[in-house]
Amino acid sequence: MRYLPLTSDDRTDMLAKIGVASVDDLFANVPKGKLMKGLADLPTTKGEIEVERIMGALAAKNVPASAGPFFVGAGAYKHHVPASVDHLIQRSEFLTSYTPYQPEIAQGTLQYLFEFQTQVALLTGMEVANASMYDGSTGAAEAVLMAHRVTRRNKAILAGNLHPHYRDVIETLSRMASDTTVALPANAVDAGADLKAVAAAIDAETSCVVIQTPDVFGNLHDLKAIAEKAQAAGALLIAVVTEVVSLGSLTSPGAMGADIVVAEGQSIGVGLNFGGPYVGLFAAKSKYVRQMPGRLCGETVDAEGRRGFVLTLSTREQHIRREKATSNICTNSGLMCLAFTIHMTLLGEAGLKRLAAVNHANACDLADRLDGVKGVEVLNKSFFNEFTIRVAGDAAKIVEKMAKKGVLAGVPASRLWPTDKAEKDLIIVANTEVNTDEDRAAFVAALQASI
Amino acid sequence: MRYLPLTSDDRTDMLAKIGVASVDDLFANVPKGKLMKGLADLPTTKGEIEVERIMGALAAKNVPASAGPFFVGAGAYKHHVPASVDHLIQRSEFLTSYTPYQPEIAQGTLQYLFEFQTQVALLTGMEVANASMYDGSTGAAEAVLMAHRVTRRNKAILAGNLHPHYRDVIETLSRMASDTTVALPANAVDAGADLKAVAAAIDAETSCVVIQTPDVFGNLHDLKAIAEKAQAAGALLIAVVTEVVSLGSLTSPGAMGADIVVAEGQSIGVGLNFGGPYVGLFAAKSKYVRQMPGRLCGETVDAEGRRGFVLTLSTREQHIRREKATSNICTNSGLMCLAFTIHMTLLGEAGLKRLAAVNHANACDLADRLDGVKGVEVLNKSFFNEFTIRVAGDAAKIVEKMAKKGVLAGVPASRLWPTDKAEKDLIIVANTEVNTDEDRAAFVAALQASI
Amino acid sequence: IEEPLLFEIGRAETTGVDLPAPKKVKSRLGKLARDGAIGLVGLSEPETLRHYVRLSQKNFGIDTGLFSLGSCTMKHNPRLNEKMARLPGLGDIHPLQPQSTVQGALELIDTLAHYLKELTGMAAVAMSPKAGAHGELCGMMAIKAALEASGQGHRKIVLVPESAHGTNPATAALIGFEVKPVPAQADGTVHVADVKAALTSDVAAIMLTNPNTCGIFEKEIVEIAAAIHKAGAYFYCDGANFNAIVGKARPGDLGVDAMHINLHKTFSTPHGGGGPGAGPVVLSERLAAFVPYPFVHADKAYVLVEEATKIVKGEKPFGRMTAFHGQMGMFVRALAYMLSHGSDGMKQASEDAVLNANYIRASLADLMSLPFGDQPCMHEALFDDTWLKDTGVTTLDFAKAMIDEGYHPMTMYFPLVVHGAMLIEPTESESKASLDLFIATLRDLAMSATKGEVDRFKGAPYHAPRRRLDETRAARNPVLRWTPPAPYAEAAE
Amino acid sequence: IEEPLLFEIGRAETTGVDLPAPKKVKSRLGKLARDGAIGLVGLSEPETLRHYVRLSQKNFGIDTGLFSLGSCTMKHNPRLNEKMARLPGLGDIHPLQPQSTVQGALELIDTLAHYLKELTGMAAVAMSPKAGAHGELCGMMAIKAALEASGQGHRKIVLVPESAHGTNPATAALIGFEVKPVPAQADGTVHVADVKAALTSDVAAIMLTNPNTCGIFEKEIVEIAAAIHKAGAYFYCDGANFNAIVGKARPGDLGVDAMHINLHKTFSTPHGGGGPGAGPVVLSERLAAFVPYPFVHADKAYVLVEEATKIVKGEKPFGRMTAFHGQMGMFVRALAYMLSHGSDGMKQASEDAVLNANYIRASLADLMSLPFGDQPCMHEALFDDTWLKDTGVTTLDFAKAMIDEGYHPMTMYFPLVVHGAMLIEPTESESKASLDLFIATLRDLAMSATKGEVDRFKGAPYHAPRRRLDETRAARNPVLRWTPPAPYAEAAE
Repeated sequence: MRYLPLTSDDRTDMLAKIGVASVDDLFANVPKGKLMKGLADLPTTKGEIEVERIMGALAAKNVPASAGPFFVGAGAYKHHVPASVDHLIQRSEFLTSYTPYQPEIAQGTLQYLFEFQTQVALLTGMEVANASMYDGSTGAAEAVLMAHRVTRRNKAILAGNLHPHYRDVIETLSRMASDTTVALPANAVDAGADLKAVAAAIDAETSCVVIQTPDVFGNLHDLKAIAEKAQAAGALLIAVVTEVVSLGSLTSPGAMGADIVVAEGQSIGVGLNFGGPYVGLFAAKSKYVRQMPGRLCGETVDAEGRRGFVLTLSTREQHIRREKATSNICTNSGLMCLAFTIHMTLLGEAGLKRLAAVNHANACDLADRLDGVKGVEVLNKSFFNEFTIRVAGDAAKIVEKMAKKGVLAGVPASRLWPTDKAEKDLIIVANTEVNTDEDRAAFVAALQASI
Repeated sequence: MRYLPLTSDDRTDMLAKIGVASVDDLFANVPKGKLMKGLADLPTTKGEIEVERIMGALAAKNVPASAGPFFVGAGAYKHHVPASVDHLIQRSEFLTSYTPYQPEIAQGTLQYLFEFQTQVALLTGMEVANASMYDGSTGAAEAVLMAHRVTRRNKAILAGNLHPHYRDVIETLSRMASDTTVALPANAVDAGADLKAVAAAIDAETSCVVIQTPDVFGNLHDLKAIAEKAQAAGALLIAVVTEVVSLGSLTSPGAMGADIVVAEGQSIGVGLNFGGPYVGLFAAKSKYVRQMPGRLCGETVDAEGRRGFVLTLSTREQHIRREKATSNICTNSGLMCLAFTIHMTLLGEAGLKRLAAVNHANACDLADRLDGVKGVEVLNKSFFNEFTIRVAGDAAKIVEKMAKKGVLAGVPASRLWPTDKAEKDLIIVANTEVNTDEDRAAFVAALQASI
Repeated sequence: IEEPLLFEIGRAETTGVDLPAPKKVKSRLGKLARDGAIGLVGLSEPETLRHYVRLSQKNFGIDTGLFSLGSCTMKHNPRLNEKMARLPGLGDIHPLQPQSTVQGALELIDTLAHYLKELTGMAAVAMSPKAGAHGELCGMMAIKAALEASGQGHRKIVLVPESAHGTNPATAALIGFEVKPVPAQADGTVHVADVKAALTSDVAAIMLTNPNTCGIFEKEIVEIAAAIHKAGAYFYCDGANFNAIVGKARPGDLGVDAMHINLHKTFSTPHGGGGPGAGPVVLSERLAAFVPYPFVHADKAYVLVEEATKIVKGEKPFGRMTAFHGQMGMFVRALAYMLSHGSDGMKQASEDAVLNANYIRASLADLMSLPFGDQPCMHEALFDDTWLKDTGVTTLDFAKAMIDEGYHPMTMYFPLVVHGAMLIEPTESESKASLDLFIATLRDLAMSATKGEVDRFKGAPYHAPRRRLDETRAARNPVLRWTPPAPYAEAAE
Repeated sequence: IEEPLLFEIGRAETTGVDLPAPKKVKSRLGKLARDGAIGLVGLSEPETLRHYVRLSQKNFGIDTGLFSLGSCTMKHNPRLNEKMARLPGLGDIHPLQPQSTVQGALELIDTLAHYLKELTGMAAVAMSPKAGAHGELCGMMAIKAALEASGQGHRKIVLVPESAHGTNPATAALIGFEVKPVPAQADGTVHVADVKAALTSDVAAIMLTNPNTCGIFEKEIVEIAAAIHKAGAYFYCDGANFNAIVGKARPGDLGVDAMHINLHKTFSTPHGGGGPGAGPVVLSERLAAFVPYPFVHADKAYVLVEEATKIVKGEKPFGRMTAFHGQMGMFVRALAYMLSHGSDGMKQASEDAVLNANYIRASLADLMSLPFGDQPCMHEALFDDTWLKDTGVTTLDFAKAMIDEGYHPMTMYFPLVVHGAMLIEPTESESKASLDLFIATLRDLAMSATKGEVDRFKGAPYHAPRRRLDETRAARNPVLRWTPPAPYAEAAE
């Protein structure tokens, strides 16, 4: 077997050195009758050729985003990842290294984490950022727990236009932790009303309010007023961003007063991957740093006084603090941080702004093309690269029809709110830099043909 | 432009330091009127997205070997290259390095070249091998020139069943160098007769005989007798191998008495690449080493006595010896040597033998399936993984018809001998480890339907 | 060669990405358009390549040398897996595409789930957890949901041996359980008598690692499971060390109710400098109903169940662990690995992992001290620092000296129950020649330490990109991001 | 960390490739079936990864640092190009597939040919040469064929300046030409008067490098071309330094008849430790007819012309350079690069390459000596060793000391016409910050040398994987392959 270096002679020699007769003697602790006889009921060894055939056949049953016009978003976005990013993250020294517990031989990982933290802090407009969470949704749930620790209150208010999957993740963890969540109803038509409802729900028990901008329907929100309201009531504002590219064009949550910002970083460097691995960005005001979950990389010096980096403040973490840790998180999204950091380095300030501008312009162009199309209404007053349309018909069926025509048109709201009968005619449509004029024309044509 | 780090400020500062007003002042030597005004008549800068679209569109107009049953060979073979090979050769330290003229910081390249030379020498059964030629065909032409230098004669005899492209390359170079070549006619039906004709043609002017085995029709040749005959006449035997995997199953040319062995190494590690880059293997008896073309890597020690490797015997080479060099070759196939060496390392003795056995068995299986198919005759008495069939009809048209059915069936002999009317009904068919039973069944079915 | 921080070499106007000019449109950003600089810098593409290539050169990985970090299973990461994960049909698909366009992806998840259930002998698997600790959380949530569903919500105690990974108590505490320790005995294992003694009607579960963190298979595990079940509680098994027993013993046969599987430990998905992981949780019949959304039903077509209206009778999903369906990229890699090995290869891999660890144990036992006597270990060998007593060399010093010899040190000071622990896990990926060299090096170091050559250890590492780093300073005055030096800030104004 | 040779760690029975058992068939190998051992060894996949990763760590590349090797144009190799070359539709196609199944490949070759002709202002291009020297050979063969076709076969003399690359005289000699030197003057260029003086009726061609190997644009090139043509000879231009003038000046406009283009120098295909290269040759109207087989005709469909029956009127292919159609893999990379840059980017790249070289020249001119005075250079700056006189430090020593500072040395002792030549080519890929650091380092080294700190140079490199290697020993007693040490050989018997 190509992955196993020992030869049968080696095995014999080694058993002799150990002083046992057979390898099963080393498994003597396994209770009687529990040591498997024979093999598990699975196929035996396959060479690369055969594995590639099997995986290739599975791949061929899917329609990749690159196969045609593609407008699916709602929390994960099809962006172009430069070839150098994927090349660099596959370097053995990055790919096959562990958590940098031995900093003397992990300065590569540590320095990029430090760069990552800096980039995330700058982007979100916050003072500090950690070395990543699993993804945006688990980061959001951790942020709610963190707000509970900071405020010593345990009621979180979730805006109605928060991505419903994020809401579910927060609710699941909060419920299990015996905390309270108040989730407001979604409002695709009047996004401003959603924020007003959040403001109205804040009370003296409130630990935090969780608001997404751009929201799940693509609407943009000014968080300044709600930040003030929440903070005046002793609660924290947790801002959620699922499309990190938007931060190239929009005022940062930090500048609007957020206490904690959690974001999905998938758009930069990571790719779609059918939902994972992604990378959760987590930033906060520095006064809360010791309540933050996850790893932090910090600057220090070595025995010769040279600058170096280490994981730090680990007394927050489970491997030191055990049941008193701020979170149980251990593994993070190291390699995806690297992908994010490299892509962001390639973009730079100028490139990110340009990328955001292209995304926005493409989305505006699609909205303009839809203007006046019979049976289609764009609901958003404002948006970045994603907006919601109301269509004359069952959105899910229309999206399926369009898929048959080769256009992956967006996410029917009914997929995210499956039980809400009122919203069966909405499609959330994302448009990024990979879409061309032809793609948008194809969208309009396929939509018209499918209503 | 993403590949250019200088900013406009940088350019201004640098011009000031240099003391010129504009960059065109640095081009002052360009004769008046010859400095281009404006831009070349080509499109301007494109981002990755657009370049990928253009190249992707070109790629989509080709049928890759992996798209269906594939039996094309005749000098280049579809083999499976392990994923680790392609990963390793893309490591920056290998990919972006130069010829190892500074051995202290090129031991990586030098050591793999030393390993490569050893592998090639072992495979071919020869005493020494060089660090590669461009490909098998140019290696063959260089071998003929080398034989002229060694024997001080200038007439080469080329077997009729030598790959016609190889013959052409040898003839072109020999003609230009005012040497003589005698190319015998191909003989697909009686391969033994070809060798007899070669033997008969040897005379006192003969510098070398060039014989391919397996030959272009796939026939195997025992070279012992011809080696003795040639050497008795003071000529060298140059053995040509275009399918290096065959050496896993067959007696090596060295063991049969060859003086020089040239081979195409593409089958191991390199891939099809529509004809290049490939890697020419070049091995010889050690007494001829100072007449060899191309780079040689040798073992030595450093100032502390540690083993190390350097390019050596470079007094043969053009950069030292100029017009007295053994060849004008400078760049070789460094990265393809690496691919070859890594793949060969993964295979090892056991893997190469197994690979060869699978190739042979698959070819035998196809031959067996063709046995008794009406209108089809397998001509070969012996073969490794490739044989020639006579079909009832125009081979080129049949191959085209089969291609339309999704089967790339082999090389019509008429493509290699375009002017020879007698051989319009032959197809050279290769079968490697990537072919399945289904592929071979599809071949037979498509062939039957196309005759 | 030193490499500056990105922010020290980057420039605000430089970009390594060429994009066309945006179309001219009416902005829909309103008042929220960003105003002013973000503070980011960019590098051109050649500079970016060089910066990160040079950073990589300051890292150690399994491709560069033996990585003896116990409990972390730093095994070979096949490049085939990386290639497969990048097939457009697997890597470039969106989690919310119409299900009709991702049938292969759902089939892949279902297939991997089948493999995991078959290898563990368990009834169900929750695929979505993003990493090991997330899997623990999922498993404990399932237990909590099951207890509540059966009116046993009052059970708040979770038994955890002191040798457990920190994630175990942290996970239990995160969702409101109270952690109570169980002792291990002199042979390094937990005895059923001690478990029985701790079992009260408040006990919700035990969290036990098996093989345990001392590298020993819990020999009374079947009895412990029986006792736990009899008491109405659940048996959570930490699967971090599953690598030792794949194809040799099935947790389901041992009485386990829930176990997470680190695809990045057992099934070769790369650790990537700290992630991403993937932590599917296998569940017994008793817990199978509680698998969280989303999960796959294999019917005529594959269906991704994301909502209550699509569940079948008896399914009681306890909620959702993450936005989408888990670490698909890691699933692809793990399945490619499992297909490559096959049932025979996976069994052989476990045996080789155990053989390699025991070979190290047997080859060092005369020089270094074994805390639990001379018994076989599983896939990792645990030493303590008794043998270093009075040498002036600590476990930490010894580990750092290994760096100078070209090795990644073992896990140090874990498990906590062993003084100055040194936990060595070679994995099955090492050849005998590699082990022999490693053993010879460690023997040389050990003799050097016992002979009192303290300098070799105290100052180590000498030959790494950095000497020992001041972790106290980092924590006392945390500098967690780059900030422009003062003169630069002035100049920028 | 030392890394043994493959043969010292490999084993005959080990393989890193799993293949199914061959089908049972009747062998067709006859008496030629191999018998006995080949002597190869194998490694498992994890060992293979580690072996070659560790070897790579002993190498220097442009991704790891500035690579100042003059005349070699070590510029950035974009990874996009690598990705494009691996598209199955471009990388996984066979040279002898039916032409109907490779229309995109032929279109790509035709497109690249168009780009090369446009950038050089030439009439035709032979795409098949495999590297620069092979391109020279092709170009000189075309000249020979043209001479013979016009009854001028007696012309046997080729004029070559002494500053030329060794490949020039070697190429000319290989096909029977006689090489005659032309002098260069004090300004580093060839003067038309000297060419005229050498022109006899036996002269077949001149081979001139432009910009020349002293880094200077040949300012009398137009007059030289005119003189050559008037004498009935041809002008071969060595295109190794084309990088300086792409988009700035066209060889065709200067009177060149043939010039090879190193795709791996000018158009960013990677050098790969010594290859593969690609050396298409552009040809003037006078030589266009002689392009060797195969070549592409663009008609309704693209046709690969491999045979006499398909040539069109006037085409007189002189033969064949290589088995198939040249370095397709390099064509893909070069075209991706040219598309990425565009006409504007390529011009800017030339300007930046020249600017960078002149910046280095201007920044070191006070410390190091310029053999041809203080004139602008093109994309490389040439120093001689006058300034090192009496320091005890040689060009070689200086170069080796650069290694210790993290740089790949410049080209040394070439061109031969300059004493102790140091030819520095930064390329356009270096940032100003990178150049500033390089300049500061060279200034420091230069001052150190002039101050007589000889040890820093004589013993260098101190910090490389190896100290200076004994090249004499390697050549005197060549060891060109591994052989088993005696005891092993005995044991094997």
